[in-house]
Amino acid sequence: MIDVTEIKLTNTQIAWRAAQDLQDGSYVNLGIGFPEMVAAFQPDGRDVIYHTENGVLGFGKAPPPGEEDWDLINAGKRAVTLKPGTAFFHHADSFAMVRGGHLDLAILGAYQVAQNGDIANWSTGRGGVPAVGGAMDLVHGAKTIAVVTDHVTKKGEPKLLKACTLPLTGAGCVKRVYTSLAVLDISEVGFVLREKLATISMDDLQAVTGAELHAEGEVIELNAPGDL
Amino acid sequence: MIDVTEIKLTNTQIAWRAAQDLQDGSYVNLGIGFPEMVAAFQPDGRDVIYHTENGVLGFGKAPPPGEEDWDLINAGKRAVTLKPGTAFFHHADSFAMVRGGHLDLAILGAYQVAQNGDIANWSTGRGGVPAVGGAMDLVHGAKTIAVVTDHVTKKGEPKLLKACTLPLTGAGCVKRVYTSLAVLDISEVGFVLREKLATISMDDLQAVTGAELHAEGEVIELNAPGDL
Amino acid sequence: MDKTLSSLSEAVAHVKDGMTVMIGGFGGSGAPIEMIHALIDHRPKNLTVVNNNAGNGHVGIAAMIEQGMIAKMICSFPRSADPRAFTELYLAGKIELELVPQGTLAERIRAGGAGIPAFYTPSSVGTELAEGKPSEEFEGKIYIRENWLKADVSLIKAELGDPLGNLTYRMAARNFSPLMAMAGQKTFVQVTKAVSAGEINPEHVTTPGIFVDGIVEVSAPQQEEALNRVKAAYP
Amino acid sequence: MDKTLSSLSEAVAHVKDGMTVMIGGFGGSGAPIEMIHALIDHRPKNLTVVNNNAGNGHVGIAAMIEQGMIAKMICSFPRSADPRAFTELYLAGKIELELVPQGTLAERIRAGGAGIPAFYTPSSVGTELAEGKPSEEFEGKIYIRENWLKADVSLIKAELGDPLGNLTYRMAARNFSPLMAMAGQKTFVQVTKAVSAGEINPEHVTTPGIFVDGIVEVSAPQQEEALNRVKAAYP
Repeated sequence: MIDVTEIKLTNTQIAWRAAQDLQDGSYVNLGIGFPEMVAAFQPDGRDVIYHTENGVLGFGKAPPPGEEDWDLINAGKRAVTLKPGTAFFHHADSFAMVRGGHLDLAILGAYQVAQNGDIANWSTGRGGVPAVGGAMDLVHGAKTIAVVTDHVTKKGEPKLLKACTLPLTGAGCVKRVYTSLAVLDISEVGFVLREKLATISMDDLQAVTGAELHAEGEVIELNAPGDL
Repeated sequence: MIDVTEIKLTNTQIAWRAAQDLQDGSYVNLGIGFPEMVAAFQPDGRDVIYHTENGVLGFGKAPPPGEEDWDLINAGKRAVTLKPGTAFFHHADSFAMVRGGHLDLAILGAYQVAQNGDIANWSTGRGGVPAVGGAMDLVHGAKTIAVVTDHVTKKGEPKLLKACTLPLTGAGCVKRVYTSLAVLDISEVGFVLREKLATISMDDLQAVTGAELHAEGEVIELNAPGDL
Repeated sequence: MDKTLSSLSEAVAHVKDGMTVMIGGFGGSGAPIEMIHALIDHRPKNLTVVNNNAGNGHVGIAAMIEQGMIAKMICSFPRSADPRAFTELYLAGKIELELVPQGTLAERIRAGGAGIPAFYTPSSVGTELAEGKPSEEFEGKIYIRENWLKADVSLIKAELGDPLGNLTYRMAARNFSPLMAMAGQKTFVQVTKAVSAGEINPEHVTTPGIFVDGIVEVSAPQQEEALNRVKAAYP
Repeated sequence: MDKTLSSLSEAVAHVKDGMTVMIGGFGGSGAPIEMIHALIDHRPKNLTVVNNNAGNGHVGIAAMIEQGMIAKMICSFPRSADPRAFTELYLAGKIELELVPQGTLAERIRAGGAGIPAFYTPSSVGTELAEGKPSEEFEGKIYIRENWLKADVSLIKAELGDPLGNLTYRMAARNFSPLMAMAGQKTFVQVTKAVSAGEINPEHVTTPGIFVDGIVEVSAPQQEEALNRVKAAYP
């Protein structure tokens, strides 16, 4: 059995891979933390408009340290910048954009994703202080919900499952998953493998996945720049 | 039996009387047509902010003929003007002001008002093209709903009734009625007479009113300037 | 990103027979007259049209009615200075009317744009317009349930528009247009002045571009109220 | 009409024990720090506080929690860089938490201000946050019903304010504040610059004065994020 920690993509490489699918002219919300990294790898020549829950559309990159304006932040409370065409609005209008289906894509992190598209990403179910933020709205808002995630937990347990065991964020929402080992779509049959690292066999990938992997046509080799 | 058409107040006089009760610092919506006249008699020294359904707060009087800007109109599609502090907003925000109870007063016209506060002012029930506009929202919105109306129809039939016979605009909404003969409040007991013209007796007033008139304390003489 | 279209006809070509079309404006203020007239040239049929009113005179929505393009109006106030176009067809049973209180109409359109399938309102409780609608008591008062309203295409007028679709409006011409922009599967806008991205202050954007699919500049647009005062007709 | 108040303490004196208080801000942006600190001086108890978060560090809402003024938080995200004030009381069972998805929180507040007692949303369907809530199918999809949220007093921060209470905001500091202004029985605002009536362009008014009861100028206001970076505490 292969040790996946030796071959797997870094979070930065996963973010790079997800970024390759950003569509020109699309409206995209990136979940706080890891998914925010996707913006850094937006391919040249594609115009993507980023939305953040706290009422900004079409913002730019992070400012240099020391030049932050703390009234100009994203949902992760990180400073962003203006771009020509940025717009401000209040929270109800912001979630009208989300809930009303106006976003093309939301890329979220996840604790677990199930083969029916269920996602768990807000509560470890272990007590402590629960916090949900905008996740439960986002999973119902965008035309496509994608997830970026390690393929397995730090303990090596599968994060892609037959059914989530943690409290759900939303049911039947996720369409695509970018992991540290593979790219998968979710269809009526469950997880459909689209890409995988050349260094992992189908059997080994299946062994670290908690639900059956289906194939439709060719499985492409998953590649990301090695220096990320 | 007295002929009330000989003694009754004109619409202008009714509007003048209603205007005397405008409160300083209040937010007021005036129904289209007759109620709009109330603004002309706003007493000196009282600051009243007018709201119109189509998204303007704090507008000024009609412009001189020929100087209209047809993008700056009220709900009756009449041209109004800007004042320092005017604000524009969209229709959903406008009716949030109405439905959310943010207006202090709405003054409406009526076909009929019942002793339980029911009001009929949108449909004669005779077919034709029905039109409701903002009336059904306004009757549930303002803290006080007042009506300005002739005391009787053109045929001499009572407009103040035990129960409305025309299709309702709202149930149990009206608090005060300014008529061509009297000023009345509506309380749990029904119509409570507050003011009446000196030239009409209690019996004659009751005879042209379709519901019992109640008195609580003194009935004041209803007066309005004679030259209106 | 540039949402600028080459012509009004490119915009209105998205309207197909049988569609639901929201058209901005309250009376003449905010009515996208040139866009409506381009739609008349394109001549889709059997439309459901959502507007506060049902046309005035012989231009704009009234002209659409005269051309037999509208099967159903959803509006709050189908009366005007000259409502003949609608009135004649309505009384002849040739056009359907869904009459909606104005605040409920605005809120239903917003709900359509905001992904809220239904909400409760006090408006029309106890009246014939509430008949058949679910009702419920909240905090001791009765409310009725109303459903969202969405459009296949929304056609509106704005003052400034940039290539990203960010919009501002002019005074009371704003009215229903920002809501209809949200509720349209596609939203096309005639703007009085097309400006570059960044020319609209981000604080002053009234409709963010995410709600807009195409803009066309129509400088010096016609005003329905002014057209009716000179008894204009289209075509 | 002049809604200008003489001091922050005049504004916060409206907050009595046991009231529900909405406080603007998303993290530090838009948090009315000086107003919150005036409220701490006034020291009402047993409050229910509505805010997106539950305090950060030892200023603002976190300081209110440390002073034992808050019985219940209604929020979407009670975590922050330094959430100790809330976390300790919550884990000790000394403060109640109503956790609401952020979009539902915003919509419930707007509904409170707009006279909409309940609405349906897809958010949280199928999750434990939907348990016990009525659900219904619309157009083949399940939605849950959520109720409005209203406040006895809303305390917010704005950029410009005129004597009629018209307000503008600064960038993303807008967030929940226009909604809370609508939903407060009374709404008090610390404005960074008080201007005369007419100085705010009518097209640029974000919160019309009808939603505002009093304004107090606090020029050069403190920013929660900046305060926390220097480990400030209040009192």
